[in-house]
Amino acid sequence: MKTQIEFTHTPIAVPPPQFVSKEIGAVVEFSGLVRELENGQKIPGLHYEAHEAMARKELEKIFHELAGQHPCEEIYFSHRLGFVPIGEVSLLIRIAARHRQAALTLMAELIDRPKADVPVWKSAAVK
Amino acid sequence: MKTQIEFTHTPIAVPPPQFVSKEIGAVVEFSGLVRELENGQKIPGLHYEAHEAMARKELEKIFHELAGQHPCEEIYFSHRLGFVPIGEVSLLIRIAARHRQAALTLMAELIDRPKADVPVWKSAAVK
Amino acid sequence: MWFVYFVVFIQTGMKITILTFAQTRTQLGFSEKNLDCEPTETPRQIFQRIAPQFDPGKSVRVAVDQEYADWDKPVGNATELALIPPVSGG
Amino acid sequence: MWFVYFVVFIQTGMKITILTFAQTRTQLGFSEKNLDCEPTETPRQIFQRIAPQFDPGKSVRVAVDQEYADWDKPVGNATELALIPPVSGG
Repeated sequence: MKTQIEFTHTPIAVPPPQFVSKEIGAVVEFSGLVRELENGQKIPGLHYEAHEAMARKELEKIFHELAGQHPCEEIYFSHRLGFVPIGEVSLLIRIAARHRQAALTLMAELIDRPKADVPVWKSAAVK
Repeated sequence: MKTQIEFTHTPIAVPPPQFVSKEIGAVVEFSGLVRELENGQKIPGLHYEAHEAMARKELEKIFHELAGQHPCEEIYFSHRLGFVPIGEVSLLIRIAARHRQAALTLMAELIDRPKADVPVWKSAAVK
Repeated sequence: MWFVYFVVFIQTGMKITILTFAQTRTQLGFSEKNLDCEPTETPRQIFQRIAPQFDPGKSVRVAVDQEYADWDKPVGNATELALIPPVSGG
Repeated sequence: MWFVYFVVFIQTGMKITILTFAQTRTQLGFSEKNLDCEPTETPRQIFQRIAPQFDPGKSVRVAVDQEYADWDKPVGNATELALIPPVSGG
């Protein structure tokens, strides 16, 4: 399994898929966007910060643990840091797998998991 | 909810998202790719055909039924027809929703559902 | 008396389009055909008439005007009849 | 006797980097600080020493060299100590 983790202070640009195998049958991409309302309040955007080195370690652990149950070929993970305006992508995850079910289940579990152990924080931003 | 359904004989080009709302918090995109091995046999690609008008009707029914349970703002569905070579996308679905869970669950159910009622057929292709 | 003839007149001479897909296209040898039929005919009767050798079995469904339908219910004023073998899209 | 002094010498004078994030950065007033410490000191003792007013409570975890660690286990040869308040990424 190939994994790639990025933290970036500029808008997330999705790299074109460069798949390692002719046996990839499914690609699932998730984008989390900043919404205008946070807890009912209008905000200009969100501010993200991370303990990057530690976040990478924790993400790698999670990727390998979950991929043990739902085999996949490639995980690309990109998280934006700093100020992210409304409508822009704060988190992008792309999973390539042989089988659809593995790709979708892995994505669903990945979306829930990082919240607990990966040191990334958001706060309502005043631009 | 905005829905868009396309059947195309040329490679699927993903249209850039044009979201109707500032409240979209999640976009999930699924691509189904043609794999080199079909039932253990090397193939040059797959051939797809559809009863397009009926497939559109059935898809609309499914979209509205599932979106009743998992509210979403936008579903884009594109299915390629004719010969699709290995490594190319035969099916692309994009769902935009306010909430991550709704987007992911809707996608998972959508990936399973079309197989039963939507008149689209594939066969191993001799190019 | 003239009234009865009139009713018969408007209910006959119907045209219906037959569509076939995947293995049913191979089995029937055509993908589309226009056909005269009666509103009282059922999909099963129509296919027995035009392709006596074809047996839909339990797996081939029929769609009347793009809705899944009963093999044994008269087609009425339908304009399209499609054979839907087990699907396998995506 | 010289041996004992030698051991004491190599185990003291350690430098450790303290990192804080989110609300703990606000509470402690710095995001990064280099500090002398003893290998026998625990994270709790170190923070009591440099920020007596700071109470991690039950929700703030500590990471020693980028791994979640025990507040009451000596830091040993660690070079980094990070305060990890409840995360909220994505």
